[in-house]
Amino acid sequence: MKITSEITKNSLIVRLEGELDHHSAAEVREKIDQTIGTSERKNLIFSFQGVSFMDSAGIGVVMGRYNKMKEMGGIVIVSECNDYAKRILEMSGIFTIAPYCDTVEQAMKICSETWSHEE
Amino acid sequence: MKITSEITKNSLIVRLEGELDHHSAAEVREKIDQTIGTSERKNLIFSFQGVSFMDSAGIGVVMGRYNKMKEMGGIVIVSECNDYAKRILEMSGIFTIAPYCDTVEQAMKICSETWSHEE
Amino acid sequence: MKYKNEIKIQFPSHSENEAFSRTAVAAFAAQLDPTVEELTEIKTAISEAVSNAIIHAYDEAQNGIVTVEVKSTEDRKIVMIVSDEGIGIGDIEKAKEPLYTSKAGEERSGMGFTVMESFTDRLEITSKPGEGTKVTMIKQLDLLV
Amino acid sequence: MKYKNEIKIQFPSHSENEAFSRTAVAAFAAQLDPTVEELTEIKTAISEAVSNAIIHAYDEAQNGIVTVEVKSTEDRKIVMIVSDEGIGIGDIEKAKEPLYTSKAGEERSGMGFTVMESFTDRLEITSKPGEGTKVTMIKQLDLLV
Ligand SMILES: Nc1ncnc2c1ncn2[C@@H]1O[C@H](COP(=O)(O)OP(=O)(O)O)[C@@H](O)[C@H]1O
Ligand SMILES: Nc1ncnc2c1ncn2[C@@H]1O[C@H](COP(=O)(O)OP(=O)(O)O)[C@@H](O)[C@H]1O
Repeated sequence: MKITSEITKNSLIVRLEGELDHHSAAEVREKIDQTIGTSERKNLIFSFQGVSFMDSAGIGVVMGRYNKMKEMGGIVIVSECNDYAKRILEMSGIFTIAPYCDTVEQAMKICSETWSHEE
Repeated sequence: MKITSEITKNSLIVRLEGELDHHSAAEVREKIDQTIGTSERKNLIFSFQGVSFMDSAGIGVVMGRYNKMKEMGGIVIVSECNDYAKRILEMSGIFTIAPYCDTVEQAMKICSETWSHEE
Repeated sequence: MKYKNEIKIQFPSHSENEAFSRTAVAAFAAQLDPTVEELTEIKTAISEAVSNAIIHAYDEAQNGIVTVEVKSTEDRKIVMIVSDEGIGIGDIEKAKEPLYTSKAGEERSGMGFTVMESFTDRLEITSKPGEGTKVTMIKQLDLLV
Repeated sequence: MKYKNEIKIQFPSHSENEAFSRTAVAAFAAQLDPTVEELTEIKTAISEAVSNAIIHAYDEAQNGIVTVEVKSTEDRKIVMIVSDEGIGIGDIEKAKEPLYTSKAGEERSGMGFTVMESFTDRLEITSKPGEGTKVTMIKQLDLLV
């Protein structure tokens, strides 16, 4: 699984590429948590655009990151899922706490608004 | 396996697409032999360009068509193989009786020369 | 049921075999010429069941054996059976509940059985604590008209 | 030999399972991150051995069982074992000769074993007429340097 991260003013953007299952989730978790630590950003935006396969392990990855960011007073936004990944994430109700946006740009807008509001 | 055939003045061109193994060879054989019958051409040119997988069943397909065309006084030319298909066909020595050309165009030229010569 | 074709796959409970098992099953299912959507659903259902055997049945120890059997019928049904000889499930009804997981600390979501149910037409679980679990899923593919 | 991982696949001797078996083995071999060339050689070698079981061992009857076992080692060897319980081979040395085939009428080229030998590092055949045949191939993948 390929994991690329980008740090913007208000958020950490994590783009996943490849197959996300229980096996790859371990590595994804570890790498993202490392980046969260060094990035010093409160908000996390996922892009699932490159995810060619995902099972319920993907829910755990989002859920775990949500718990981490919440502790720091930040939010998690999920974006750019294909239909299957979206269907699986939707089943779990995760979008009620980590909202879904069609694009990373929309997600960034929400993060900057949240940020300004907090200031 | 997809089989496309084209009839030119001097030859029948057969283009194969997909995986050529013992399973698909049965269908390939049948379809080509039908086309040989209706096309009334003496020379057969194979294009293996679209062949994504081939094992030794491919040798049998060429060998069998060679025997058929020879009976009718014609020839078989093999063309446009990827490295693996070529390596397997080469092992069998089949190119000594059904020569190899890089392109269909070169093969057509040989067929038309053979034809003129016979007239 | 009479089967048109069937395969059996066995492998040790290494998590890297999750990807192997769903690709192998997809290669078999391809014989029925399924839609891309059906193939994704089959791969996902298999991935859930195989992951469960690796994570729960054998508790991530790599020395358990996972068996996957897949059968196809003339009327385009795919029967998938994933079995293990692991710890088994005490309360199957509870295990099937959405969001129930016995491994919350490891970021399991408790949605595995819910996904399997949603992506196939029938899910059957038989299990004996201490002896193992057998998950049977049946999926009816679209009839080609 | 100690194995890093291993899988076992079983299926009836339908010729459509030739494609299934090589795709499944490729999915397993992918764990060792082989080159495209190595993967093609593995698929071809498996395809030859499985086709032989279907064509020769069971004489194209669809009710034989073909077993494929594949194992990987820490030092990047792939061991492939294809076995059947078919008619067996009387003269193994003759069977291995390039261009020798017992089924020339069906457009078999007699090059199956030659291809297996050329695409792997070691080929071993054991067989008992009336009991079956076991073909073992070992391929050393490039060491990543
Ligand atoms: N093969 C199995 N062996 C033992 N227990 C299992 C097995 N499969 C599932 N379970 C139990 O059922 C529960 C629910 O499974 P599931 O819905 O897939 O969610 P998750 O895998 O996320 O926990 C698991 O947490 C586990 O306790
Ligand atoms: N699994 C098998 N069971 C019985 N006979 C076999 C088996 N594999 C190979 N043979 C015999 O060995 C011969 C040579 O095999 P091979 O080199 O693969 O060529 P081909 O399959 O084209 O005949 C076959 O023609 C057959 O007589």
